[in-house]
Amino acid sequence: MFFLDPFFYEILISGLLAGVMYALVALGFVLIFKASGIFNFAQGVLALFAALTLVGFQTGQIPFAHLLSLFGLHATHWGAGFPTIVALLFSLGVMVLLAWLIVQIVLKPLVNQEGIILFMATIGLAYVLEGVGDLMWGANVKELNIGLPEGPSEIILDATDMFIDKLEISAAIVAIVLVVSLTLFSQYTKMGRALRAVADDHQAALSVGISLETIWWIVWSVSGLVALVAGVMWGAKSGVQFSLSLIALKALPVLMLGGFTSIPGAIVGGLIIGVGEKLFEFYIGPLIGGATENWFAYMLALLFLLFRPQGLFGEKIIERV
Amino acid sequence: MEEKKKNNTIMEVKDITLRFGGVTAIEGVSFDILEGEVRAIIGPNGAGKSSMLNVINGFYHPQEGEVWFNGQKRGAMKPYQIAYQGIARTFQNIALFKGMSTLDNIMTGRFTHMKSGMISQVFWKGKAEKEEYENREAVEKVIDFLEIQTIRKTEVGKLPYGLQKRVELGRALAAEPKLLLLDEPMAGMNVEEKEDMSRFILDVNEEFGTTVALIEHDMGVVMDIADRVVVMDYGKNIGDGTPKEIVSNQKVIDAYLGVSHD
Amino acid sequence: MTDNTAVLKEYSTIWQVLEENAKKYPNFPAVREKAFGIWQTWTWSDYSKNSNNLALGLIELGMEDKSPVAIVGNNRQQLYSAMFSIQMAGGIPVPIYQDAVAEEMLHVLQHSEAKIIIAEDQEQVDKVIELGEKLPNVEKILFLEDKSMRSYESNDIIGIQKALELGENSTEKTLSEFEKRKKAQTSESTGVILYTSGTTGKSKGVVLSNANILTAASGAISFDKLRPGMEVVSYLPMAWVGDFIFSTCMAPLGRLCINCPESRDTLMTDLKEIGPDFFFGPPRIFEGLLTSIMIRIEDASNIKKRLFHYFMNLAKKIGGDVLEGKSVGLFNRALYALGDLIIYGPLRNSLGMSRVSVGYTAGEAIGPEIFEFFRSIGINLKQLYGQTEAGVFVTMQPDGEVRSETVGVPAPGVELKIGENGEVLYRSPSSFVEYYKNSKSTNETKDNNGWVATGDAGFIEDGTGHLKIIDRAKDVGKLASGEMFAPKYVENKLKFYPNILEAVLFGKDKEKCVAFINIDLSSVGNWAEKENIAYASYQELAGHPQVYSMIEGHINEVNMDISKDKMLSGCQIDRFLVLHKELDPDDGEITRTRKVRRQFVEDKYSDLVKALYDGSKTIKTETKVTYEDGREGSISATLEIRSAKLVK
Amino acid sequence: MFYREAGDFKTSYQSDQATFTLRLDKILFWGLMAIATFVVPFFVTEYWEKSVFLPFFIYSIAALGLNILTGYCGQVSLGTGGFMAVGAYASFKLMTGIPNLDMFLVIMLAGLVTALVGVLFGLPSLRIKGFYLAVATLASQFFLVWLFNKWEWSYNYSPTGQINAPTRDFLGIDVTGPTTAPWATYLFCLGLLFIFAWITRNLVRGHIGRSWMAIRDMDIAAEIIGVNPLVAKLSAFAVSSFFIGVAGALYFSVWLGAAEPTEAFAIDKSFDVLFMIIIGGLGSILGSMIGAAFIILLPIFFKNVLVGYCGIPTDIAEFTQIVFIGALIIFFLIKEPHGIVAYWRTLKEKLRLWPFPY
Repeated sequence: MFFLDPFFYEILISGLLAGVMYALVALGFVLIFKASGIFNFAQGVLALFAALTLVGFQTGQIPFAHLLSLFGLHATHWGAGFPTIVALLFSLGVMVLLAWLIVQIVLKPLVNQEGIILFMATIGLAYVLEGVGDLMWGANVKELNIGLPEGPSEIILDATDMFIDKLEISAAIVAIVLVVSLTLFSQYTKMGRALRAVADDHQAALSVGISLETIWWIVWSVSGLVALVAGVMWGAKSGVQFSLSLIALKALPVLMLGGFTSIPGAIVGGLIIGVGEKLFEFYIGPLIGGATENWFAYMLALLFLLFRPQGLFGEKIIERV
Repeated sequence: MEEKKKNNTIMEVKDITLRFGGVTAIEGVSFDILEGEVRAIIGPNGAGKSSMLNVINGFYHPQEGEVWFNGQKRGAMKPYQIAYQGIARTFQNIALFKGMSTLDNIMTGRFTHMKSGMISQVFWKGKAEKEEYENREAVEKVIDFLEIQTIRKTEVGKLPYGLQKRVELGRALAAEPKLLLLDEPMAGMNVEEKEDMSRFILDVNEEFGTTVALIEHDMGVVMDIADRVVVMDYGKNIGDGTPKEIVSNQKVIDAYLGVSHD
Repeated sequence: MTDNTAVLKEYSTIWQVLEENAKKYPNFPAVREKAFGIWQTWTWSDYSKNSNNLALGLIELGMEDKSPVAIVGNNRQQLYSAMFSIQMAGGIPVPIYQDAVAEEMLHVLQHSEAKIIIAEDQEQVDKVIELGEKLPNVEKILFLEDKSMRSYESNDIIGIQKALELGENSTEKTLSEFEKRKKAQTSESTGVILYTSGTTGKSKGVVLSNANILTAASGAISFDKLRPGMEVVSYLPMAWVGDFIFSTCMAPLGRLCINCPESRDTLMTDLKEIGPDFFFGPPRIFEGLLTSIMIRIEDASNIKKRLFHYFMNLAKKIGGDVLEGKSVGLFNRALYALGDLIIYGPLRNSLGMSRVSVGYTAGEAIGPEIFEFFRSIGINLKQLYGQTEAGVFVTMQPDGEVRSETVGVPAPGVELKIGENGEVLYRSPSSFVEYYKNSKSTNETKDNNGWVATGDAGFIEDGTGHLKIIDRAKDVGKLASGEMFAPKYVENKLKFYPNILEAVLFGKDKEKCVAFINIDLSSVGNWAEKENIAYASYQELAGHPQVYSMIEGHINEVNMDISKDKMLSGCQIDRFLVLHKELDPDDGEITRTRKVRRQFVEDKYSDLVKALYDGSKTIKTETKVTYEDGREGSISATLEIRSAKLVK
Repeated sequence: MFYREAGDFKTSYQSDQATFTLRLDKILFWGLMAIATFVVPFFVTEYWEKSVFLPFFIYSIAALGLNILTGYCGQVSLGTGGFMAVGAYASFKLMTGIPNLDMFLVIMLAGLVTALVGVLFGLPSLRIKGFYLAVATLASQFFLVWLFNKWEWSYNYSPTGQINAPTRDFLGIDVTGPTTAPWATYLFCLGLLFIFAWITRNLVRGHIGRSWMAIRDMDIAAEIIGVNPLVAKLSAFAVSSFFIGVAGALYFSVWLGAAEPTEAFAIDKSFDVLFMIIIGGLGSILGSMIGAAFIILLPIFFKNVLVGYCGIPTDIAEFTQIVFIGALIIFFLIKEPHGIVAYWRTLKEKLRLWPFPY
């Protein structure tokens, strides 16, 4: 019986923890989608960019050092970096600025376009951000340490002799905090309600008295924050590098499962997939050569969609004639 | 007009009831359409007229009631199957293929008449090519009939509203339907556009003997072109008869004409 | 110069030419019509087959020998074919102007006593039906387009298809009758009756014999060396002698292919598609083209404008010479070649005249600027002088001797002389037999030796032998001072300004000349836009002081110009006004071919003429107008009267 | 300006609906084809073959395929890379399985296999639309690539997991393997591109093509005129995948000669092809090729100009290029959703109207 198998629980938990991370990234998507009907493919790259920026500030890198070196300036670092907390704040500032730029340059001209166009635009955006990130901070893999505890947590180890990384736990905790606060924010604050109003229709938003641009800016800033957190967590776990941007691809099936418009959906979907792929990899993986995480989530979501196109919690799409 | 033969029924709906979730859009409505006539469905907004059309051409499947076409009871059919049965329609808010030219739009109307398979399409030999030009001829007749030669190759997205309506009618005509459904063909038209459209509808009916069922708000127009009228209100059938009978029908006057001026 | 009567040895009627072509060249295109999106093409055999069937059909329908049959409608394959059918069946085609209003139609139908009418569509049929019992002798109406004709159909009103079917399976009796009638015809028998658009009074039916037609056609073909297979666009009224000779006679004889445009509004695009080799157009067509060119180029980007004007100036200087193959110097030739690549070529192309080898204009004098413009961009535009009575051609301009102020040398087989009153007289094998049922006017115009009076005053230029037309003979009068008064001459000079559509000059037996001016709405309107002058109606624009000043400017220039010619210097304009409405055929003020009905106008606007002479500054007037749908109304206006500069 | 349309009239629907309705266009096209076929082969070098022509031809075919699905039928797919992999591995198995099978047949069969797989992954399109579908197609991308990584049979159990193209011929002329001559592969791919462009043209001018466009523009209206969405969408998926499969097969067997899934058929292949049709022109045959040329030549340009000429480090050049492409996508989506080909059309219009503005 597999649930007697201690590994099962270890996997279950690490799956859940991973799932929380997926949920976190997925949340970024949902926020933006709800508020601007945009399916932001660049969310992952946003996270990468955020992480790179953070590291940059921490270690006191000079932005665009490469480019400058073309003009004979070969310095790559200032004297010293910023303390983590300051660096975090700065990075957040950068993300907010970035959000504003994106709204002004990309979204405003594309207002009222079909979703698919906007979607493709964000693919373009992803490319731009990736390139800019690399140009600013260099493409080399970077250590990211913001002083979170690491290594297996003894308590759990002693209690249940399961290996669970402290980092994952703390990551999960941060994620949960963020998810909860965001949920509260969007459910109970005036601003949050405004955002949901926009999702329903743009006129409503204006009646709330906030310009569409502002709302978009806020939303993108928030998802920038989410990206930052996600970036930090994943970065801390496996270093800051291009592959980090692929967590977006992880989050997509979560969305299809949970529905693009539902925050709880994102969370539940995240957990299902986190656990699902871990268990699948552990029990089925070996039989078919392993490394199934790449596609399991997608196949699951795909099959699921065939039966419930709007996802777990998404609203039903009724076609009017 | 009068000597038109209206003996046999082409379409009959028997106590149709249609619900969306809790809302009842149509409730026990029945009426018939005779071959070769112009049949009008009128009623205030939200009376369930459009829903009725959607039932007839298979977008909605009523919870209760039967639809009879050409003397046969119709099972649950998909819209495209119904198209093959010989029912074409236009929409209240134009549903043209914006990316295509007038010609191509009307050519799509011939879809049910084109049978050549993928292979002959791929090599554009034999049937595919032959059939294309045969159908082009049919389409050109429609274009000529609707007097839209000058916009033959223009993208429909660029056309003014009135012309788009005309092209949409053309697309429906190209199918050479037995029954032609028109959902507010004159909505948002100015006086002479309306006159043109009425003329076309009558010509279609007279020259091709096509049976026409249309939804219209403008009572004047209905009076002019309809042979018989069904009046719907709150999803119910509250009157049925010739235009003269209808305007003198008290129920109708209360329900419809009363509110028609808003 | 070839003898154009030679053709009579081969053929005695024009339909024989058609039959000949059908035999010799069955599969060559004969006539095209833009319909259903493409150029539906008939070969010579199709053409003759259709004509024969219809001919038989007509006989089946009881058409009598030698009887006139009316044809009314736009240029259509089927109608051209009908011309031949009627002739084959022994009848006489009587084409009627398709835009004639019911009354005009009435006159022609009553006078010709046509029993059968072949009409294009509902519009035409309606006109005939409207006349109803005024036409007791009309028995049958055939129509081409059955669009919304369902309700009309009866055994008197039938679709052409029925007639064709009747013809296909016609009885032995009919067939033999058909053969008999065909045999009976000679080159002397009547080929067609064409009703002149009569500048004065009721129109007269000009009877042309087969001989007239054939000689005229063969003459014109040889004169311009037209080659088989050339494309012609037939867009001018079928009732007009020009189109009759070009499309119905020269086409089969020269084996040209005629093309019928889809409709009037698509003419320009159709013209462009076909790109004819031989083009005929009255001056107003060319004026129209030039105006539209100028308007469009005005809206073009600056570089384009510059290029255009630079190369047009070049063309003005040397274009004509290049066309006539005179030497213009290597550098200029190179420049012109460049211009041809980037301006003239595209221009000709967009006019649909890339391939025109011969272009003619006639009917009215054409403005030298316009004339030169088209020649300078490499279109071989020429003038001819003719009239219905002559089977079109009196004089034509041979290549290399083309000038805007003359109308050329006598056409093949034409003799020319000037009568003592300065009137132009001619005699030719193509000149008409008689006016139908009107021996009186026949004798007035044609003397026993066959000399026909044109009614135009002119003189033959010594040296070149080119004919120069001054004006209509009866309009050439004397001023009170005894000086020569040639209104048309002056009016034409005025009309050469794109802003002036029509002008009417008065002054016979008066001291001074005065004029009515009609502005051209399209070009003046365009000008007004640029000057941002707001106007609500034609009337308002016409009355606008700035418009007046502009016109005044034009008139002063004309006066200056006239003053140079001492013979006519008395014709300078003293005072003028701009009319508040366009002169309109529907009101009978001008003919369908846009010739001013001088007397009619003078009577209708007598109050205005009076005012022009009595020196008043403004005049209030009320005018009756007929709207397109036939309703009548009246408009009133107060018109300003201005004086122009006279040159001593 | 150089168009002379007067006298260029149509007397049949055949000529009215011909591919090149303007005489000049016809002349230009066939002239170009003649040069490409009879002149270029004599000068084509290994470098031009491998880094310009083959990539251009092959990606054009892929772009045509994706354009049929996305540009004409309106179904966005991000699975192109995966489908190319199917084509590649199918051809590999065919080449190694049936050694004396003509290369042309190999390519076609590979296309056929891919078409089947395509239909399979196209099924969701019946339930889901827009980017839901786009995301769903990623499933095929990841699953297929993983499959060819893990499924030893697919790469004949080679220890490296890599597949290598043996020497195979087309009508006796080697077109794969080390012994090929540049002109041979050049002509082979050019020919195939010509054929597939021609097929695309035939499909989109007939009623099947119109049914695709109808679905794209307004699926509801499409249904009432008798278009069965199932058939329309799946046929689009099938044809599209066939093209992409062929492209994949050529990509591996003729161009690279060897491949290894995670690299050769990674997701950025899918994006590349998508970008080609966005930049080139959605729903346009010419556009597909322009887009392909653009995306292929851009890196070469950057490499030669930035690196070779300005001496900028390779990595920087690379990043700049990424930024550039991304920005370009956004630019086109905002300014000209119909891609470069739209500019081409406007230019042509201007030339036709010259010297007039209208």
